[in-house]
Amino acid sequence: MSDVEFSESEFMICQCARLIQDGTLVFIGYGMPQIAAILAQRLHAPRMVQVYEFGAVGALPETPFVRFTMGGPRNCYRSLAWTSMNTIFAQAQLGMVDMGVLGATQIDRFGNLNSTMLGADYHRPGKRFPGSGGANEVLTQCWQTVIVIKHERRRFVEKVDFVTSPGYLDGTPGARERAGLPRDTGPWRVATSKALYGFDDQTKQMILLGVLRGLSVDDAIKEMEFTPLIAERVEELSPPTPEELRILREEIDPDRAIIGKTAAD
Amino acid sequence: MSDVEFSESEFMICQCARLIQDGTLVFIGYGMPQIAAILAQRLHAPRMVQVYEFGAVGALPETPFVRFTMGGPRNCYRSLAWTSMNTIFAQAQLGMVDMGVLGATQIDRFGNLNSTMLGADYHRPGKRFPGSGGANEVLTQCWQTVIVIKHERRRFVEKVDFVTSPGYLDGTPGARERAGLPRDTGPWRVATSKALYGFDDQTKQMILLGVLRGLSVDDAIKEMEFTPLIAERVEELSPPTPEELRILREEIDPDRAIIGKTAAD
Amino acid sequence: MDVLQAGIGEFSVTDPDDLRAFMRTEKRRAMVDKVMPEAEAVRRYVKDGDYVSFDFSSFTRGPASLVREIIRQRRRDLWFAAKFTLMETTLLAVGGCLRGVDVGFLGLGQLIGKWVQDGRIKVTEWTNGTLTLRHLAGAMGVPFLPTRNLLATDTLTYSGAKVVQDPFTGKPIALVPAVNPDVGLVHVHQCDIYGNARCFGPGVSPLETAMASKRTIISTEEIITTDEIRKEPSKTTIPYYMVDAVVYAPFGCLPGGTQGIYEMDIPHFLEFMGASRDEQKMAAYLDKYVYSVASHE
Amino acid sequence: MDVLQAGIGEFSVTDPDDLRAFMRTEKRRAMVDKVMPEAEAVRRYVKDGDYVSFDFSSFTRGPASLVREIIRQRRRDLWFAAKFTLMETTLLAVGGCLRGVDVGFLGLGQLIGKWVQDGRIKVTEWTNGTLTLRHLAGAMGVPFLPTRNLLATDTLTYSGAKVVQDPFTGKPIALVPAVNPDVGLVHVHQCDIYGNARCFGPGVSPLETAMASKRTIISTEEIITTDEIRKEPSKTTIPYYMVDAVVYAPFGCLPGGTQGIYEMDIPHFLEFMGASRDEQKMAAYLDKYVYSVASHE
Repeated sequence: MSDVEFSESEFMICQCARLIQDGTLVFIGYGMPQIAAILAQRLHAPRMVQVYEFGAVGALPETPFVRFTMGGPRNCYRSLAWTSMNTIFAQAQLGMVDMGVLGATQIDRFGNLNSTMLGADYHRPGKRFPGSGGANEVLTQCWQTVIVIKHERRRFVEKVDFVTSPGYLDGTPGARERAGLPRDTGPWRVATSKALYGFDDQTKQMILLGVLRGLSVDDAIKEMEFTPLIAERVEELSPPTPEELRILREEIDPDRAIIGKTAAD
Repeated sequence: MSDVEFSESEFMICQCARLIQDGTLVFIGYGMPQIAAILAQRLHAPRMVQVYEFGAVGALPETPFVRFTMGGPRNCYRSLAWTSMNTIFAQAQLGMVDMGVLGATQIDRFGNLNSTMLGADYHRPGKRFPGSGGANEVLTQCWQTVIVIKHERRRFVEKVDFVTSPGYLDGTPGARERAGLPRDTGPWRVATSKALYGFDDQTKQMILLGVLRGLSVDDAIKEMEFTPLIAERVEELSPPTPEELRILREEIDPDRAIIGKTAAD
Repeated sequence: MDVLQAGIGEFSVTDPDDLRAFMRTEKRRAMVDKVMPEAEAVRRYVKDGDYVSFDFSSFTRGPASLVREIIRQRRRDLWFAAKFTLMETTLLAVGGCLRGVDVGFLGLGQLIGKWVQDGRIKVTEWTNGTLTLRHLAGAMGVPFLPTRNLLATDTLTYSGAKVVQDPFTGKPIALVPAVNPDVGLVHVHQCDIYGNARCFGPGVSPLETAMASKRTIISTEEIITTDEIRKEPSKTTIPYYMVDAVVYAPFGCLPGGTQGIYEMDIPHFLEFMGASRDEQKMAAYLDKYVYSVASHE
Repeated sequence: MDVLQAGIGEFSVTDPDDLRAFMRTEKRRAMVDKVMPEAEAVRRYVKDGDYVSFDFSSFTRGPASLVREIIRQRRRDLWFAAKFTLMETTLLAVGGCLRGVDVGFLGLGQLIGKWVQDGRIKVTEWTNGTLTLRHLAGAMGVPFLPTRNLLATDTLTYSGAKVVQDPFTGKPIALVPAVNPDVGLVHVHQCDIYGNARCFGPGVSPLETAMASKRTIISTEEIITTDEIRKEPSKTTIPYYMVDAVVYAPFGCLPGGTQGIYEMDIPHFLEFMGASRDEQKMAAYLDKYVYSVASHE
């Protein structure tokens, strides 16, 4: 599959990091996005500006990375400003945040996200999850949102059990705008452990853009409940490069608490 | 009239200072109220807390008093907190500010204040004044508002030409509450260069509570366009005491830029 | 006001006039010494059935020792604002203190999720941002604030937000109701005996929480003089008159950290997360860290 | 939304989506050197017909040198947010720069009042608090914010506020529209070359003004390194990406003061107030202090 062994998490983090552009303001969520942001900043995006819902702006997190904390001193190290949650979400609402990065439990064809519950009856959930956190804000307000999600059939569903955060809703043109959501926003990319998706400009349906080198289109779509559109030319996604893995494993997460271990370890 | 000569301003400042209670939060407006607050704090209200629309909380202004500035260092000296305008007005809206002190160009029977314009036609004012400033907020939000105003017939009018800040409106019971104004608020005292007024609990009409020693009730009401209610027992208001005058003239305003000069000077 | 959509989640509105009446008589303007032991602060100001809010996070500058005291005093039927209470919501639930939570983020561990499934814990849906905005509305003394968040989601359906047509642009917009917690809990770096308090580092909403809450209990790493406060008024985060009780609690955030003073205790969190899957283990955890100790001191 | 009353004052609403589109493309996220002479900053970012906002007051930390440069460049048809622009509104009016003002507080001197009487200067009524709240709304990216101020007054009648029935309590409440100035002017104590800026002391709304404005010009007492900024992130009032131009202007507030650096120049204010009663005298004042000098330097 690749010359170097790597974990699913490592590939997801690298995919996400590669999507972060230099010189942009990026809203960083909890966990994997934090690692991806540090990785991007050390490689191709030294001038990206990290913002956190806890109010840190332009943080340059120290490594090795300390798990759990977003508001703690190591993560907020050498920030340009320490503000507060209402200020940061105001800046997102103003249109200042270029990109956000989110996880989710379920995603559907139109990029609607569920991180609240499973089951048909809200009042008797089959399984209850933490809920929105700041996800609803991110998918509502950021110009581009990247969803990082494990490539599992049960996660790619025809219709999410609960819309925690708004994608392109029912996919009709202008559905977000009609609902009062900010113009020209919505999910932009879905980065999984196997593939990369976007959303079709016209139909707003999820579209397969690339698969990990060594995998086929079928390998990706067979593990989804719905069939996405397929790009005319499906890209081959490189596995993590030695440089990416070195930074992840030596600088950022030497304990592999988040990036995970590989079979070789 | 009194053993010591004093200016009209000095009497107004002393009246206002006497109305400030110890241990209260008082919203201090520009000019005369600033002097009154310092005077009260040095006499009977050492623990009153001054707040300013520029965000200073608990300032202990330095003397001699520097004219004009409310946000400058001497006025904001040794504050407990330096915040901002939105924060201070939020605290007033929350019901935290016990008292406010205001000036005005006109006042009517029900304590409505005009500091905007004179004349029948708003679009062609006979005379234009600065407008609300923070006066509307103070009279809307503070639990008790003191109006300091020169005792002149043209200022005490049957109906103000323009309601800049809301008094008891048309005087009908619950008029303020029906309009959405905070419950149990409104003008509390009117301190002039000759007299002191309150407002009748039932009719919300202005009521004469006291006159300066040496003046009659008639001396006060003849210089008003409307006739106020008269309290059953009209108080005799002491002229400025030697101690009040000493603090005003020696500590606070030795140049007499605000307190004014007397005939004796 | 024409309401286009109204969430059906359970929530209560404080009429701003009732709030004002409370603030007028119950919040002391005089500077009085408010330092007291945590047991007394919780006994005085936290009642069964209260809505309780918590500033910042389990990991950073959260009032963890005050939450443990609430569990120790076995308060019941609390409604808790769960934003970054990753740990505390679970602890309060296991301690039997909770009737429901505003989510935010429900918290870590499978137990709390299971109890929501069972209906043992009620939930109203919000988001981190809108729950914080509700505190800002509460702090501003207005009944609601507008936001473009929540729109077009089930989160809104099961919240207490309303969608109206904005009279200025004609577009739909969400209004979230103010929240005025019965009790707000805020941990601070420094304060004086009256409650003039300083928080350093990035934050969530210490001032909004203190202003919005009817009663505010602060726990502090350090008590400093009012003279110090007056020397640098820019550093004051919360003015004293918003504060009802000051609890001296160095390391009061543990196992979370306090910026610039101590980092979080990661092994403790791993222990907690191990326990949080299982009722028995959580009971043992509570015995070890809450019930078996008399106080944070 | 059922509107119970609507003010008839002139004002314009920025659709939050149009504002977002502007912010997306026009506000630079990259950290680029924005230091430039005041003449260039005003030439680039202040256009005839603009809505211009000003932070703080003529007496304290007001961007006085930038206002003088606007007059020197003879901008026309500006609409000015007059809160504490006691002096600047009059100067801009005498300089022929103004079409109208949002009041706030109209300003000092009889001239400006006379011109409002004559209809030479248009006015929309607000209050200091609601004008500042409109900047907060603009900074939050919402079309309005609610307030209990303005209700039941002629101030409201001649403002752009609307009264609606609050859907949570049923009581009337005022909504003030967001203002998003074309240009915001803020004087600061310190900033770096990118615009990360610090203001000390009490204030009005430096951050709200910088966030709400499409273009923000800051003048600064001192330029410091970004390393200094990163050492104490709590001191940063305005992050760089809200700032379009940085003008190095020590003593830029004169005749006003800057807290901790210099006090206001009271004799100058007395001179100004003497002149402000009379058109000829004001023209002479402008010649002396504005036109006859090339720049603040």
